[in-house]
Amino acid sequence: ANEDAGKKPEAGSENTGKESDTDKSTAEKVLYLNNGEEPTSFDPSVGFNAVSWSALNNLMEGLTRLSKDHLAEEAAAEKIDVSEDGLTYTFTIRDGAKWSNGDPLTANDFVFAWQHMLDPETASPAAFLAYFIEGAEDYNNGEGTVEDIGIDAPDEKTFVVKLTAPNEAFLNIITNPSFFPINEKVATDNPKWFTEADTFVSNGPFKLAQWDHDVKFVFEKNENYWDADKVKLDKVNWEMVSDSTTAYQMYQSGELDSTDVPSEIAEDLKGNDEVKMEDQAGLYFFRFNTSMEPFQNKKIRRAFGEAVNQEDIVEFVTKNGEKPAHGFVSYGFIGPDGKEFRDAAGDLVAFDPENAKKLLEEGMKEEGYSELPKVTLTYSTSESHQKIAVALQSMYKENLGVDVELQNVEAGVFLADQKEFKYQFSRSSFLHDYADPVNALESFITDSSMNRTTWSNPDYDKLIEAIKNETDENKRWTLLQQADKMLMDEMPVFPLYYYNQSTLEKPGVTGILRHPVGYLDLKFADKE
Amino acid sequence: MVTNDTRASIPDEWFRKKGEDHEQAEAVVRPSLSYWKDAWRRLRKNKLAMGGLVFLVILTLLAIFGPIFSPYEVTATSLRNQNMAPSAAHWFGTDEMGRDVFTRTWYGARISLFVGVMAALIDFFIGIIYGGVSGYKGGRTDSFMMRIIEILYGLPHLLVVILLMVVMGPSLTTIILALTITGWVGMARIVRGQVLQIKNYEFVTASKSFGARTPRIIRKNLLPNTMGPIIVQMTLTVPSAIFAEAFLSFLGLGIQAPYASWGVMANDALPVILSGDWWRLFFPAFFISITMFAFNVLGDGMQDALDPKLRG
Amino acid sequence: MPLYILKRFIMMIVTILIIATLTFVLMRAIPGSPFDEERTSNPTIQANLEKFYKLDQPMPIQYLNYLKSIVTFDYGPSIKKPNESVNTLLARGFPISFELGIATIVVAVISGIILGTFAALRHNGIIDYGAMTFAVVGISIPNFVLATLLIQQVAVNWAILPPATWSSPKHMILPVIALATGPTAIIARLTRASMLEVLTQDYIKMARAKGLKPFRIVARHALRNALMPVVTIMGTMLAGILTGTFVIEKIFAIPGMGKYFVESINNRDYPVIMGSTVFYSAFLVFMLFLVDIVYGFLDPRIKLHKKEGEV
Amino acid sequence: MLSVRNLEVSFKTFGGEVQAIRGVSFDLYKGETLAVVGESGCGKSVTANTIMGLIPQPPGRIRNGEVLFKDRDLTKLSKRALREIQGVDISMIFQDPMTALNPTLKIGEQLMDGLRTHHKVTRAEAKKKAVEMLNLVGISNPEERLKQYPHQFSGGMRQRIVIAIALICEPELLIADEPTTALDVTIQAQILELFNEIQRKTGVAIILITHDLGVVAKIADRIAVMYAGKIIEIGNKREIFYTPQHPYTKGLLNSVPRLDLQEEELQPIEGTPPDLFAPPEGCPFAARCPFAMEVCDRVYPVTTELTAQHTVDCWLQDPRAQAALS
Amino acid sequence: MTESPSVLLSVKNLKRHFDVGKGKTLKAVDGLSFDVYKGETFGLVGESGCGKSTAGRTILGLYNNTDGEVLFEGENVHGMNDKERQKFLKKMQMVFQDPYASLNPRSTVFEIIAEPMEIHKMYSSKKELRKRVHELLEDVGLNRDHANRYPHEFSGGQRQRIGIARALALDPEFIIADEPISALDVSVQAQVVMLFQRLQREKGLTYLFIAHDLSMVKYISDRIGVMYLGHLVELTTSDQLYNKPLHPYTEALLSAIPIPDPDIEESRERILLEGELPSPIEPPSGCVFRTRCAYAMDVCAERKPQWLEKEEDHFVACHLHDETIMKDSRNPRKQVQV
Ligand SMILES: Nc1ncnc2c1ncn2[C@@H]1O[C@H](COP(=O)(O)OP(=O)(O)OP(=O)(O)O)[C@@H](O)[C@H]1O
Ligand SMILES: Nc1ncnc2c1ncn2[C@@H]1O[C@H](COP(=O)(O)OP(=O)(O)OP(=O)(O)O)[C@@H](O)[C@H]1O
Ligand SMILES: [Mg+2]
Ligand SMILES: [Mg+2]
Repeated sequence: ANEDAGKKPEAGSENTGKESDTDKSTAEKVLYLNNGEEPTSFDPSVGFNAVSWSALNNLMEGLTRLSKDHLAEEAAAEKIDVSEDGLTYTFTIRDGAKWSNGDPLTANDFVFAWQHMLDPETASPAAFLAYFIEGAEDYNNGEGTVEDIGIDAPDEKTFVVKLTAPNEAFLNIITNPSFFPINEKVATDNPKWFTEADTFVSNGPFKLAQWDHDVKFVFEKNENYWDADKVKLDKVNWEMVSDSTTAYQMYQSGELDSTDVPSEIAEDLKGNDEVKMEDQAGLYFFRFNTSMEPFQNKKIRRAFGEAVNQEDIVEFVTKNGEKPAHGFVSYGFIGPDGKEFRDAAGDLVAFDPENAKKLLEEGMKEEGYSELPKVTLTYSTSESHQKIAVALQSMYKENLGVDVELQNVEAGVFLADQKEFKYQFSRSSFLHDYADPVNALESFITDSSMNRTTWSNPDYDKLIEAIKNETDENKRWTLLQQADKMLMDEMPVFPLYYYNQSTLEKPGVTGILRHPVGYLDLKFADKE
Repeated sequence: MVTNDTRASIPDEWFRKKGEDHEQAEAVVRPSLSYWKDAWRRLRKNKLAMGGLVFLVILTLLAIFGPIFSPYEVTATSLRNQNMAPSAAHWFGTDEMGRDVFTRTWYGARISLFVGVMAALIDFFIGIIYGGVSGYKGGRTDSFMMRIIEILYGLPHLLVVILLMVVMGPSLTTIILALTITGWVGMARIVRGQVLQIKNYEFVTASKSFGARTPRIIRKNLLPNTMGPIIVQMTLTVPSAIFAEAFLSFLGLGIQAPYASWGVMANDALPVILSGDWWRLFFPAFFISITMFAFNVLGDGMQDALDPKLRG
Repeated sequence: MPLYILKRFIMMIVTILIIATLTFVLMRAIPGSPFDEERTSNPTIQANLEKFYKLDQPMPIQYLNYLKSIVTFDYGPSIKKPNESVNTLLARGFPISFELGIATIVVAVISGIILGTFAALRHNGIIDYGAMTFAVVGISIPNFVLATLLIQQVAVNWAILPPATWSSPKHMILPVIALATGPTAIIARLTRASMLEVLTQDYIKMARAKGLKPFRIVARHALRNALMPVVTIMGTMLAGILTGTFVIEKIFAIPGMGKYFVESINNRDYPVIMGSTVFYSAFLVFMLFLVDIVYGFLDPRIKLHKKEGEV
Repeated sequence: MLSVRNLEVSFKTFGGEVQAIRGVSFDLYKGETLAVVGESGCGKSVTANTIMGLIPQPPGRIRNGEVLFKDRDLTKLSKRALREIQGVDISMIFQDPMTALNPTLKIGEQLMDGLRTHHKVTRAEAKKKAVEMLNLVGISNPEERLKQYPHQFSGGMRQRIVIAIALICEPELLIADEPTTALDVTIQAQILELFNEIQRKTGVAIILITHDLGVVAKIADRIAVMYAGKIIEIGNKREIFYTPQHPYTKGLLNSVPRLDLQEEELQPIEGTPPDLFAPPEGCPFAARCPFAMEVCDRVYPVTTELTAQHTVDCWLQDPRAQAALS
Repeated sequence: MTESPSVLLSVKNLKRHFDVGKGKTLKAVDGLSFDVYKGETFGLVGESGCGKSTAGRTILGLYNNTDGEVLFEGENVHGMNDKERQKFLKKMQMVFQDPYASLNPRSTVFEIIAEPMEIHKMYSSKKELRKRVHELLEDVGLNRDHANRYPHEFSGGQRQRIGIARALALDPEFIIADEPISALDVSVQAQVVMLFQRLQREKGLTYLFIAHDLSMVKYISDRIGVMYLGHLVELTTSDQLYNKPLHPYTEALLSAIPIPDPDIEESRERILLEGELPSPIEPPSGCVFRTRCAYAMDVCAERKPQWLEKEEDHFVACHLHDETIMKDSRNPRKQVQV
């Protein structure tokens, strides 16, 4: 059987093997968390998803790290110099930065790690994030060589990156775990170093003390971390409970210190101090297929957008305190003026049944419809998608007098068919890879693999291009807002609500940082 | 008891040779009765079983006419009235979309009962024919037929179901097909197992010695003697079909939202274990259980009725 | 007999190969690929991944590769968990599923047979109706509902057992109850049904005439004849339970192998689909073989391995 | 030793209640053999089963009467108390050997389990005893045969196994329901010899139900003749064979083909036995009786004691009848 | 009844062995040869377990033959296709030894008796069928009310009669009756036997009559075969057999017949068969009866006796009657009184 962690005195008390743990726990600060499932991989280049990030972001550290305000700040690098043209970044690695095994952290570790990520053999799903580095894309698709990648370590402590174009989001992007360093020595000695706790070396606030695959893993404080003084927790114990109800029940019975709020009882938990709500960069939205009738017509698309009461959906259907989405870019992005992007961009689509009906009529007249072609709303198998779809269906019936048919499709089939533009009107969602609005907006340029609506607008393409090349923060922000507006005017997609992270935390637990881009930071976490 | 007193009381004239006309009265000929008719007669005498049957009939009627008694549409949502406890307005309360649970329960009954009964019947027919032939023929035939079963059973069901969905699209037929594509296997194996045993009985040999062919032997000799497990298996098929239907609907295979079956309703209502809106789970679950009860009671009654040794 | 076993083993292998082939066809016939995700679908990345998993090769070659992997028992790495080979996943999950499965089966078989036998002995009595009520409830409450209810009541409200995870014998109790209830009910119903038939036989009368105790009559004379249908369903039931059940493992956070059957298909994780299917079907086919063997023990007149003389 | 008093048993069937036995009374003394003969279907086996407490209720019903064994009424004993008697004090040889043997148990097990239940013996001892029993009933190769299943035996062998099972516990009362029907004469002789021997040794009382009047002639002490659920004549062997009183008994004796006598036509009793759904009020044999009188149809005959042991239920014994018929 | 007998059934060197595990075979029937003429009753007697039922079943084709052949009207029973077999089964019927086991417990007696007629579609209307079933029931001394009952509701003898009625249902040409009357009381026995004889007279039925009750066998049979341990040891007309038995086993058998007369019975002497009963798994070498034969000679262990036609229609397999062997043997034959 598995070893018992002795998380609670009563639960583990009979497990003699771990008695010592229990004793220590009076002195030790151990946080009990749930990772949902086994992390995909602790190879930072491969573990490109939330289940890996929650761990990786606390075990390792990149050049930059997201601050409490979700902004990139120096981490492994203590100094960052940007060239005039915004193309060359020079990072100076922090002096005290060390690996958990005591090795010093060097610039080469970064070179090694980034090359590893871009190596086509690695087949890293994150590699595309690095394509704005010179030569990266070519190397990754097999046309270029390693040497041509624009990264370099002129000395132990200096790491230089050359970009193909200026990128305001760059420092933000490299907070993503896929840009974390790899201890070259360890990795060349043992290419499988990241698969077990014994061989794993980290450079972040914690080190991996135990990894019982598919069961649990345990962090211990990394004494070699440069900022170890700030780390308050001695241990973090991660369970892998994928069922949210069970996780909640474990939270109730005291076996977890934090868990997600199951939406079923979100209502009941309203006003509970233990509930913590954070924005998440991402949204739930629907795609219209603009080459399928009747959605080739912009007015009909708008009509379908405005007929949906987003406030009702979040209040009565999703119920998790989400914010209704009145534009495509979600909350959590602070502009150079210090204002929320969303607040500045304003409500670009809102519930207006009168107008919706009018738009529908106009649209139908434009297309010469006497009767609206049959509309089928497709969603992938999930209870929450279904509830939303049902709510939408009845809203369309009520507000537009349109009978929308619902179609439920297995998720794998759904994704494949959606990419092949087989659905007329289908659900979708977007989660940011990095904390910049452009990440969301660029999805809808012509032929983007994230577009999936057949919508194509040269103006929009140009706008995105301009945003990417703009080095002036303020101007760039305005362009971003323009793009958001254009997208909403044209409405190839219509947003429903923005995601948030609503979690329960036991009283006494403090300092857990949840960034909108989805990584969790325990560096400052504490537990009484 | 006849004592010596009675002897004395018998008149002398009775002691005389009996007349030839004194024939034994022609016995009343009772109607001839086949095994199945006899079983049906005995079933009718079983109050509990008939209770189950009557209940199922009422349930079917309610499934057809129940929604008429309700002022609500099955699909009518009313988000503001969601999760209301049972009241005069909503007898069974409302669900998370504010739909009337009473109305939905009877709509659900249509689908669930249909699916359950169809699945059980189809399993029954395919199962007994396949299992009967396989077990009775034995040898190569059995081996071949069992390998087919193994293959069917070994294939990942989910894959088959997804393929069905892609190929056929959602419909009741697809659901039934998905349920029965491997559903009959259990029945077939049970029947085969029983037949393997019973076919060695002397009366089967006797039947063979009159030239009875396989179908007849299966029908007349083998099946009646193994009805117990078959009936149980059938009554087990009904609930599993009802739940499987919920699962398949969830995959997009059958009845599509906003319509729902009992299984789907119960499934959707599971979170109430945490939230406490008991009525959403209670009503569909209650009707599933009580339907099962009726089927089981009926099944047990049938088993008793079909066993002449238990005849009373 | 040994010849029969050999023949069966050869047939088993053929059966498994057919299952594997059909599975291959099926999994490739349905839309979707392991790399379809909401997020990424950069063509270069896709291409790299496909190459990594050799999915860029022509179908026949891929099929041959699969056949090879079946024969060599090496399915390569999982696509969703690139660090782990399919073998590792199965080797890790199976013992746990097996442990849970054995516990479940033992509980289900023992309690099911006892319940069914008592119901038959007290035919149409209180115990019979009680057992039936239990069975009906057991059958009409799906195990995942029972599981959630058990956790809520026993672990959260009463706090007498741990809610989830798989770390001590105590942790086994709730999942075993949740998992065993359905099978118990099924076994009880089937046992009752065939027991009723057996109890009216003359040899039971004879056993009674010997003055045997009811327990002995049931255990030695009746049970064996009544177990046929139970053994029949045990084959498939065992294969299903011993190789893990997705829902219960998910709810109790048990790291068994059940999830691979479902998740691999949801994720189109081809190597895991193949690996788990071959594993499962080998298990299944073997169980069904065992069932056939057990038939022979239950009833000596059943001779599958020999062509009897009768026409 | 055993005293059956006015036993009445009936069975519910579709057509109505079959009155299988309608007031059977007899006594059995230690060490004697009572042969029960009678028309097929007249209730011999039902009587035997009732004594053993093996009538399934329902559909069966013991309407009346008692079975006194060692002063205890077996029909009213608890199941537990009955078990103490079954198999040890009384054991029974069933009429239908194939269905009475459990098809899935080796016959060795079936032989031994009664022994092992009632007597504290080891397996080895039990086995020894089982082998001995098989030898006694004339089954060759007993060691190997113990390991075989009933279907591997011939009809006669099964019957001998059933006999062995009944004898293995050395009962005080043995009810043998047609124990030798499936046996050839040599083995039959051997079995009857065995009965005799056991009787000499242990003083077992035997109720022997049989059709074979030759067997009766050989081993019975007394004979009871049953007809339509009643014992119509009972007496010791010679009385019944040489001075049968009841017309049915006479008819029965006449129907036997005799090897030792010269061949003549068989003489079956004409007609069919009465319907047991509604048994006649009077003498059940009246309809087939060549001497039937009107009284026979109306009133069941009074029991006439001819000798201390010989009684008969027939109106012909009435002096008035003698007159009428002469 | 000896006018130009035509052979209806011909059994030639029939063998049927059972595999009893551990590589051992049980030779239930081991080389049986005899002919049955049309319209006669052929009695088969022998020790319990000597293979009579097995022989009967093999003749009907319910068991495969290990060796030898069975010809019915010249056709090989074991080589028939389905259609021929169907036709054959209409002509040949069997009364099973175990009456209860051979009746489907879940059929009414009506269904049981009607079954063969339904299979061969003898009657088109239900009414005719019912009439015929009632007729058959009455023929065997049951009444029509019994038609609605189930086998377990009958007495042993009644069940046996149901089995007989069923075998008669098809009006077969040949009936293998495996102890058809053993459970019947003598008066019903007489009734059934007379029924058999009437049918034989009226319809020319042929019987293979397996029984233990030698007096009844003698009464009904024209010719009788005596079996011992899978072998036929003597075959002759019933009168010959009873008056002049040749084989020592036959003698023993005859002497064991109980006689329904207490005085004779008590004073009678019997030939008791001594010695171990041989097992069909390991039968004795040479003559299978030698282990229990009072006249056993050395040669009996060495050689299988020949099947000799000692007199006309009187066959025996015994070295005592083999002149070639008896010549140099000084083992005079004792005469045994029957
Ligand atoms: N379970 C039953 N249900 C209905 N009738 C029954 C049942 N058992 C026996 N009978 C009837 O009771 C009567 C007596 O049966 P029983 O078995 O005692 O006869 P028997 O004297 O043993 O005859 P046999 O010599 O043929 O065995 C028969 O007419 C039979 O039909
Ligand atoms: N299925 C079988 N498997 C093994 N042995 C068998 C089988 N059937 C019969 N035997 C054996 O074959 C031998 C002959 O059996 P059979 O039934 O033919 O005897 P029988 O002459 O009919 O005897 P009886 O008069 O006792 O019925 C017996 O020794 C028996 O044990
Ligand atoms: Mg009887
Ligand atoms: Mg026989």
